[in-house]
Amino acid sequence: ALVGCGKKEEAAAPAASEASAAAPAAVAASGPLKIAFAYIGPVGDAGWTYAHDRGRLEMEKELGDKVKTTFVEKVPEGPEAERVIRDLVGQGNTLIFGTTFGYMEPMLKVAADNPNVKFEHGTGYKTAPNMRTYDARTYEGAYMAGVIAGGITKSNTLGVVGSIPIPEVIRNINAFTLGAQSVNPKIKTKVVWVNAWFDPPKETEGAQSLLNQGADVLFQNTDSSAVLQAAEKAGKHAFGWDSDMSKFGPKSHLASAVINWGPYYTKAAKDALEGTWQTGGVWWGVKEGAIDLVSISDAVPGELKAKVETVKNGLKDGSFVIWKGPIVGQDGKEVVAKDTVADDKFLGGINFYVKGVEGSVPSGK
Amino acid sequence: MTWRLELQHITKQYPAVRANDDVSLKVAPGEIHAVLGENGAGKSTLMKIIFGAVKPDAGEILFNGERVHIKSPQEARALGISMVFQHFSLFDTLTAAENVWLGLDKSLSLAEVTERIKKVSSEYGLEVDPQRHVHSLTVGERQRIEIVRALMTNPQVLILDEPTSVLTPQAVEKLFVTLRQLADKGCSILYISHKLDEIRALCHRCTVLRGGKVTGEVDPRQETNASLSRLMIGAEPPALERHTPTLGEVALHVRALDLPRVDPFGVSLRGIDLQLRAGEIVGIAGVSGNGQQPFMAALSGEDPRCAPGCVTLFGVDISRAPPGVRRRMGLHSVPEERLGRGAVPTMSLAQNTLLTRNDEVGVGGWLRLTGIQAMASALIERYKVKAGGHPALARSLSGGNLQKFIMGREIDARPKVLLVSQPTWGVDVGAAAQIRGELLKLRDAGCAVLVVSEELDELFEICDRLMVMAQGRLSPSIPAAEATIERVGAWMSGLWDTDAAAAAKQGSAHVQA
Amino acid sequence: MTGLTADSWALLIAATLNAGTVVALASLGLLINERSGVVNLGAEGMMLVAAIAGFATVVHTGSDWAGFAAGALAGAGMAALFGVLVIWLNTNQYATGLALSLFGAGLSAFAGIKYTQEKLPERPHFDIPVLSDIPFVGPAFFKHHPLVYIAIVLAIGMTWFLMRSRAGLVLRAVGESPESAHALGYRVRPIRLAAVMAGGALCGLAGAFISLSYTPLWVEGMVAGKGWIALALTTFATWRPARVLLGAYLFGGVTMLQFQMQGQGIQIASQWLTMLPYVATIVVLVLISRNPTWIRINMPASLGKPFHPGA
Amino acid sequence: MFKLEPRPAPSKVLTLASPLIALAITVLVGIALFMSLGKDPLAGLQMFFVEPLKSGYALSELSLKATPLILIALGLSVCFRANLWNIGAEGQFILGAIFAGGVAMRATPETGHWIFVLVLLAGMVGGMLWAAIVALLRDRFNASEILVSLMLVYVAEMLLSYLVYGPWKDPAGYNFPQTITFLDATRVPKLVQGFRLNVGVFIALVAVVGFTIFLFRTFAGFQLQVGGLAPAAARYAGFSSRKALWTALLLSGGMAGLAGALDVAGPQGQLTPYVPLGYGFAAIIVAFVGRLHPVGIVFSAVLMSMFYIGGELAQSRLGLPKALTGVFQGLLLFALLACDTFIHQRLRWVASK
Ligand SMILES: Nc1ncnc2c1ncn2[C@@H]1O[C@H](COP(=O)(O)OP(=O)(O)OP(=O)(O)O)[C@@H](O)[C@H]1O
Ligand SMILES: Nc1ncnc2c1ncn2[C@@H]1O[C@H](COP(=O)(O)OP(=O)(O)OP(=O)(O)O)[C@@H](O)[C@H]1O
Ligand SMILES: [Mg+2]
Ligand SMILES: [Mg+2]
Repeated sequence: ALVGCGKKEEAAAPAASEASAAAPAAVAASGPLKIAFAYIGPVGDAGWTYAHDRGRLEMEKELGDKVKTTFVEKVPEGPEAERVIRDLVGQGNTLIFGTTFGYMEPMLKVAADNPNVKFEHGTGYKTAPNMRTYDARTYEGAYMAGVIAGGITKSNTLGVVGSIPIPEVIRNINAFTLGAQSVNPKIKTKVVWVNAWFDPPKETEGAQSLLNQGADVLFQNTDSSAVLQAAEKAGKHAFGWDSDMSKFGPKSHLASAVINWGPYYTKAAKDALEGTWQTGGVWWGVKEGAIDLVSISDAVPGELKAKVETVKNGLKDGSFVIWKGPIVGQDGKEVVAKDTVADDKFLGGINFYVKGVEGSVPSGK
Repeated sequence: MTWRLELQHITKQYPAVRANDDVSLKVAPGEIHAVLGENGAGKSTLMKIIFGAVKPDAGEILFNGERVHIKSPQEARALGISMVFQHFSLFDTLTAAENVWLGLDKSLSLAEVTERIKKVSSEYGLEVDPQRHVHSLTVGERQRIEIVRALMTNPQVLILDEPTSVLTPQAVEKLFVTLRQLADKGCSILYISHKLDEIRALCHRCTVLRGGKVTGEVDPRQETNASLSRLMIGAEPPALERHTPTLGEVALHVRALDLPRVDPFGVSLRGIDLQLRAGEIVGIAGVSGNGQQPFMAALSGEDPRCAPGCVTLFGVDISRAPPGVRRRMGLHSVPEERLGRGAVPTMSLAQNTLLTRNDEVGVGGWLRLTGIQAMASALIERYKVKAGGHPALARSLSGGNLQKFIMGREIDARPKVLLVSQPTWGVDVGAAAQIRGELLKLRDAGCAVLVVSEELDELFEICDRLMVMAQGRLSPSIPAAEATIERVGAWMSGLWDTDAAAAAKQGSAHVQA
Repeated sequence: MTGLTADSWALLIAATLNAGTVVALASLGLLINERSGVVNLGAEGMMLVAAIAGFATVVHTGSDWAGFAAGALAGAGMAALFGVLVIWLNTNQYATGLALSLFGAGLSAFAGIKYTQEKLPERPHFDIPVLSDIPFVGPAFFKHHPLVYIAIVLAIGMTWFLMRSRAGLVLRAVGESPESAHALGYRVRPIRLAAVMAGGALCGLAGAFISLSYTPLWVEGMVAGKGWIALALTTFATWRPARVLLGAYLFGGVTMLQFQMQGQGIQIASQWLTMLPYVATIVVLVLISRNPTWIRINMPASLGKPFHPGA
Repeated sequence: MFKLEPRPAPSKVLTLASPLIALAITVLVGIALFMSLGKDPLAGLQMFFVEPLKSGYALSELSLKATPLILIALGLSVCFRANLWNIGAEGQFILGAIFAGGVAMRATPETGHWIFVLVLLAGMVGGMLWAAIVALLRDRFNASEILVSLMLVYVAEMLLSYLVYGPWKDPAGYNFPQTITFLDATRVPKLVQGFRLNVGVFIALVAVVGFTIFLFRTFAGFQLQVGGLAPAAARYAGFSSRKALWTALLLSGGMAGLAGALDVAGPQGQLTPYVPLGYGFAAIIVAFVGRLHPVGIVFSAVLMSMFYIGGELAQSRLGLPKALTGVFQGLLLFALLACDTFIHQRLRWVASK
């Protein structure tokens, strides 16, 4: 019977159940679309959450009074998130973004109980009829940063301060290394893990340790600007991550690999407003304008800049693929065969270092 | 004549008691002036007021005829008033010289202080090694530091608050020589004590306090113990009833007990032998801090580290048994600290019975509250404890009443052996007599009683046999009838080996009797 | 460690000194405060409040020294709050210290909301001329923030103060037996307050050092347990300043060592390595505490106990 | 000059009034804070004191939040009464979660629902084990329980992290740090359809009764408290301080472990690095605000949960910063400690001379 209601009109809420189908329509008619964001960190972390909040503001700017947004920051992952998200539903929000992996299970539960509300979960992999996932191809930024790092390093040793050894971060370390090797095959990458997304003193200590061990260009997959500042203090180089951090390291900053969530958030809100929202998973990159390398320092030679530009353009038009074979793992075995392109599923479960990265992936074994 | 020190109408109210009530007192230059009074009469409070450590609510102090407001001990010292405290004000981990330095003004350097200590101590024959750490010194040595510290300021008034309670009779004599020497030089001395003989021997004048009020000012040399006692407590102490003991079997037997100290500042016990028989009271005399505490702890089971076979109770080895086991076998004890050890200050009297009595503890440790309360109420009534019933907190009782309660709690358990430390410390004369009476009754009922006390008079009064503890060793025993102050006093400094042969023979003969 | 060049060693030493300084400063503060007989479990809270106070001050004034002064003041202020409760109202020292930790964490997060995005203005580098150019020794020992040296001077000064000066003797006396000190006419409570506030000021310096030099930014909770380590250090050091310094560098060394091991690609899960400093702390604590006599002789005898003056 | 002097007997009125006065002070400071932030203080207070009680759902959430706080605080109250400063309940909570998770992961689709009891027991064992380390080091080596228990929190966090990133990682989880989602049989039964509230709240209430009896009606409870109030009296009476040490630490470790188990087998449903939520630390405040009394703890746990939930609501609805929650909790504890002073003492005006 539902299907009979007419796909076109009802497409506004493809997963809406019979009981509440009218409610969101009424809301949509009477006032702006209420959208809520649950953030893991403080909006002022200068990294991950800050970037999301920028995306939210951009969406607000794009769509004006058609939307009304709120956010809750520092929502702990796990069961606490469930209560917060339920409360956001209770406040009448009909589109809810959860910006960290740890909200996956709680959001699934709330989604199951509120079929008329749409959920967007960042970085996860489970979906529901009214919950889809979105993510950014951060590794593309990492690769471009790697290109610069490879050209700048004098010691041929790069250092990465890793947060938590999940596939996304390991992928970024690999992409960074591959990017560097594309201009300088002798590159080695050292990695230290701080086992936290956000722990500036530890990030500093990790960065310091990498510098001590001879790394002269640092890269991080953590959320603060501590690594950049450590490099600044030591007179070495580093990158910004997630958002433009150039102001934190006037001398050391080489470039910032940023995520621009604005376009996706705007699109998602438009989908909901126009009734074209559908479940699924999106993974946006340079091509869609979600990833960029910005504020490239004047210290970077012109030819490197040009090289980065080529990569960026290639990613944009699809002529350049990062994960194209042959890619060799640490042990020298080919992990991606010559001329094949790794698919997203492969990328999603990546759990090895490419050749050139030192140490082993913390696997707990 | 100008009085060296004159107190006019001093009053000090504490929340629960009026410690000093309109006290006036005059001290002439070069006079040794006694302040006599029983425990809690307000002597220490009055002295602390003179020394600036406590502020009076009302009253005036005149020093050499001039009105003074002494706001702190520093000011008192600057005026020329020094004090030796009843409870020492020394710091264990500092050296003697540092301790002295802290009690003086800033003008001298530590090196100068060290020099002067040597000078003063040789001048008065008070040996003090300035470099020794206080925790390694005996109680007597510690007191010498206190006195040297007081003398270093060349005081015009020297206050000594119960200085002799920690000294052997011989050391008391030596102290008196020093004090007379000082007085001859013109220093006025305020001498606090409740020991009548001492005051009559030493002092020129005596002010007697009772319940914070002055009850008389006399020349002690003209008085008798009985007349002073009347002033002090309003009556002569009641005489005790004594029966000849009927000795029973050996209750507690200690053989060659050695016990190394736990506390680095404590005393180790060496080679202790003791036999305690049913139906007798044995007293242990000695200056406190000579091992009495660890010894009692070893007997009561608080310190269960004795080598097996050292301590037997009715022939059963209890060397390592905890207090609960010993109590079940009939061995009870009363510690010297009542508040905090014998009783938990912030618990009710009813709860406090549970420390040593589990008559009302049911299966699985279930507490029968009504039974416990009834027990406490019964104790309060039977032993005439002044308290607000069983819910009263132990903290709210006066020292004597708490002591009566604790003694009652243990006596009520019908012990076969009772260990008591300082049974009448800080207890008024009436209550003290009651407690001593109870101990005698217990003995007559066939209980073996061991009493540790610093008060020789008390031991002479109630004990059948006496022993002395010194430097962690225990002397042989002598019948109380044969004990003299001189002999016990000599033993208190550990000198029993010299007349060992005779005394040991007598002691063992008595035991066999 | 294999494969480390002399330069790397120099840098490792430098990083160790730097990491050790944070805990050393705080721990020296707590030592003063414990020598007076008061134990303050609120170091973490004091350091956090000082970290934001110092950070905000530098953002507005641009002066590092104003920042450190503000940090020290904030630490002393928090300590004064604790001191009044504990010394005059005789509240339980442990509970009050914990409350201070929790309150400090909340207060600093609240006060710091506006500063999470801030960046500190450019400030001078501190290299000791000539000495810092000596190979190896220069980068290892002479390129530090002045506070790194101040911590060392402080430890030496404090040893002198406690063991040789009269004021230090009074402080120790108050911690040993407040009753006796009171009887001799020393004003135990003001002395204790002063010690507690001095401790707070040093914890404050340590907190400001974190947000101004060690990790020059502000984020909430950035002290990340260093206050607790500092507390543990006072016990390790049996309340001796020089040993505090040694312990602090040891801790700093272990912290850096675990990253060094990771960077070397040692095949141990990083979590085990991250645990290392904490496990090391427990092990040392056990070794030190094993001998009760040792603790008894060195520990301020009245530590943690309330004092009621009789008058 | 005002002087504090001891009261002859503790004030009965203040014993009851002191928490209320402390709360009033906290609320007053709160109002001032709201106003300084330009928010309507009434709306602010409503978020903290009305919204969390408004509906069945809200009450369910409130009790869910209060349950672990009550359980942990009960255990801690015994420790604190015995004068043992276990401030590492957070670590014991984590170990409880790990042990519970370890058992839950072994369930197969055929396993009966009884296994959830085993899961909870395993949690208690885990918490006890972690607390036993503290007890052992204190007992054998005299190591400060404050520092050891605290350091063990960090160790526990890393242990959990190691497990969920390593050996216990969900093989189908794209390498994300999480275990498999536990089967339904292992989960704590819920009480009301649609609400997250589960039988944990009953367990907590039973525990409250149990602890009340233990503390005030059993000899073991009495002995333990004597040890805390007057160690010398406990030695004199022959109450073993070692027994008290082990009992108190094992009890509090067990309770924290149980809370951890209830959390993973309840709302969490799997192990993730996000298991530690700070309950172990918050429970310290709960225990003190509840005056170390089981019934008081229930009230203070509810109050503390109101602060937590109210803090979230104030953030999402009024845009107030979340840091306020921490400020309020710290303030409440300070105010209470200060107010409690006046139960045993009173202020008297003394004319200074
Ligand atoms: N700080 C205080 N607070 C309250 N009451 C006190 C204080 N100090 C002493 N008292 C009380 O004041 C009274 C007098 O005490 P004080 O110490 O002066 O007696 P004393 O004559 O020296 O007794 P003792 O012979 O036992 O030394 C006692 O009842 C005592 O309990
Ligand atoms: N330091 C103190 N602080 C508070 N109250 C005290 C203090 N000392 C004594 N008190 C209270 O003062 C009252 C009298 O106590 P105190 O020990 O002086 O009695 P006392 O007059 O010596 O009687 P007793 O002869 O029975 O010992 C008691 O209620 C006691 O609780
Ligand atoms: Mg008395
Ligand atoms: Mg006295």
